[in-house]
Amino acid sequence: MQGRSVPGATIRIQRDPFDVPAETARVTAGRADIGGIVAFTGLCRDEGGRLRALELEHYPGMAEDEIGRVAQTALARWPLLGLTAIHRFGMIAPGEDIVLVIAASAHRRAAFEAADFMMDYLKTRAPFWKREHLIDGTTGAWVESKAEDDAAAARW
Amino acid sequence: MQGRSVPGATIRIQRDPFDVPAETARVTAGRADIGGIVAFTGLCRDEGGRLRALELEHYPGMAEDEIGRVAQTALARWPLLGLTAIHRFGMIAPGEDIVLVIAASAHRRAAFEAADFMMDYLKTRAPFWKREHLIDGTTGAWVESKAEDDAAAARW
Amino acid sequence: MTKLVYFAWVRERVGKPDETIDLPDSVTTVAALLDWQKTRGEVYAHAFEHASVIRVALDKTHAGHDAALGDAREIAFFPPMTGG
Amino acid sequence: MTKLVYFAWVRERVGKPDETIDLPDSVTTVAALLDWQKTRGEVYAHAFEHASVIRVALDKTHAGHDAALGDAREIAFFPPMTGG
Repeated sequence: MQGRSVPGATIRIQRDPFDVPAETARVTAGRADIGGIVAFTGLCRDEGGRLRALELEHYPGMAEDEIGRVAQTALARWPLLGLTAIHRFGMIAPGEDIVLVIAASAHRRAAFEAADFMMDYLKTRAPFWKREHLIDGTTGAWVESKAEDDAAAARW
Repeated sequence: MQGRSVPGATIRIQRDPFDVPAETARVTAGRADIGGIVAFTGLCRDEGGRLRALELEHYPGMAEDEIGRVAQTALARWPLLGLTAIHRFGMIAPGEDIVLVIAASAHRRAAFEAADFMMDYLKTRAPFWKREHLIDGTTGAWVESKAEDDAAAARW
Repeated sequence: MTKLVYFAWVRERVGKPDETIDLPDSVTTVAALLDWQKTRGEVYAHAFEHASVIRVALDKTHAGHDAALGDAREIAFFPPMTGG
Repeated sequence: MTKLVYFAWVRERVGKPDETIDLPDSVTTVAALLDWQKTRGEVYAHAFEHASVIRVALDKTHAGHDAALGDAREIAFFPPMTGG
């Protein structure tokens, strides 16, 4: 597990699964000024039963730095009371979690927008690459980036 | 605890706290076609230490019906693989949860939009009314509805 | 007989959560019902003073002030909602 | 000496995760570096064939193809990201 220090945010890149309730509790612990929390969890789909696992390659160091930069942008843009981004790497089985973003604020709008923004920017800027490993034993191609992800990030 | 039957959704109005991890697990159990889950939790703020509790009055029967109607609209509009809305009533202390919306889909955009939509519509259409009970022992006025909530709902 | 139910400050001003009454035949719309409530004495005149902000539900379904009452058996009166 | 690092299909085509080399003095921009990589033999010619889609990071920060290399010590080459 590697960490990066961004004041007001928790950023981690890790091989192991994460614990959503524990991460949520870390955001809310000891405070009563939060009015809304949005937690986004991205999961590995089985692609209609074709997929055995997703392999997630990442660029150590830059992954933390880049997610930290995105988090700093979110913290500057919305009045957040908590922000967490955790991204896994390695082999991930269908049904398992891949990525977690938690955003907390006094009001729901900021929490929704910040979590949505974080995911759009994670998708297009964090140095992670996915490859499919199939049930039939073959290794699929690297997943291609989607124009819709670029379009989503361009909304902000 | 009261329930309402909307196929594809879990709707509950209850006095007791809810269990976010258990509700999330109920959505994901036994399936591997979900790519993204958005969980929104609305909490009771202490309003800078002024607040002892929020009192939430509701219209039994209509609350379930109205949230069910909003859920049916969301299910028709986005390709959801899971949708949960739980709203508490009664006396709620600062830091406690008030409302939970979970939306799951193959892709994150539908999950974000459906959860955001559900909250905007819950706020403006579900028959709940809040009153503040203050630390100094007085009962505050009924909370007034906000124009920004109507504006948020009008986005959809 | 029609059941009228009240919530939040409407309930507090009326002084009871519900009542069952016969509506006059002339009261056939939500707007007419709100006007009629004002005529039922001081308490009701006060409760329904700002009728334009009061929301109404017919048999647990939101209804505009221009809606016909139809054969609604339960009519609810309440302020704009503040849940969530 | 500059460390070049490769990820995903760029890494697979180049055949190694990284290498440390001396860049020619004439290579001062990302675009020039991508062009130069193509001249380093068949393997590199294939890996950098579609250079326009390859993303570059200078010392772990995204850089456009028009960026100057400056005194970057680690230069990374990779396809568009597909995390999240």
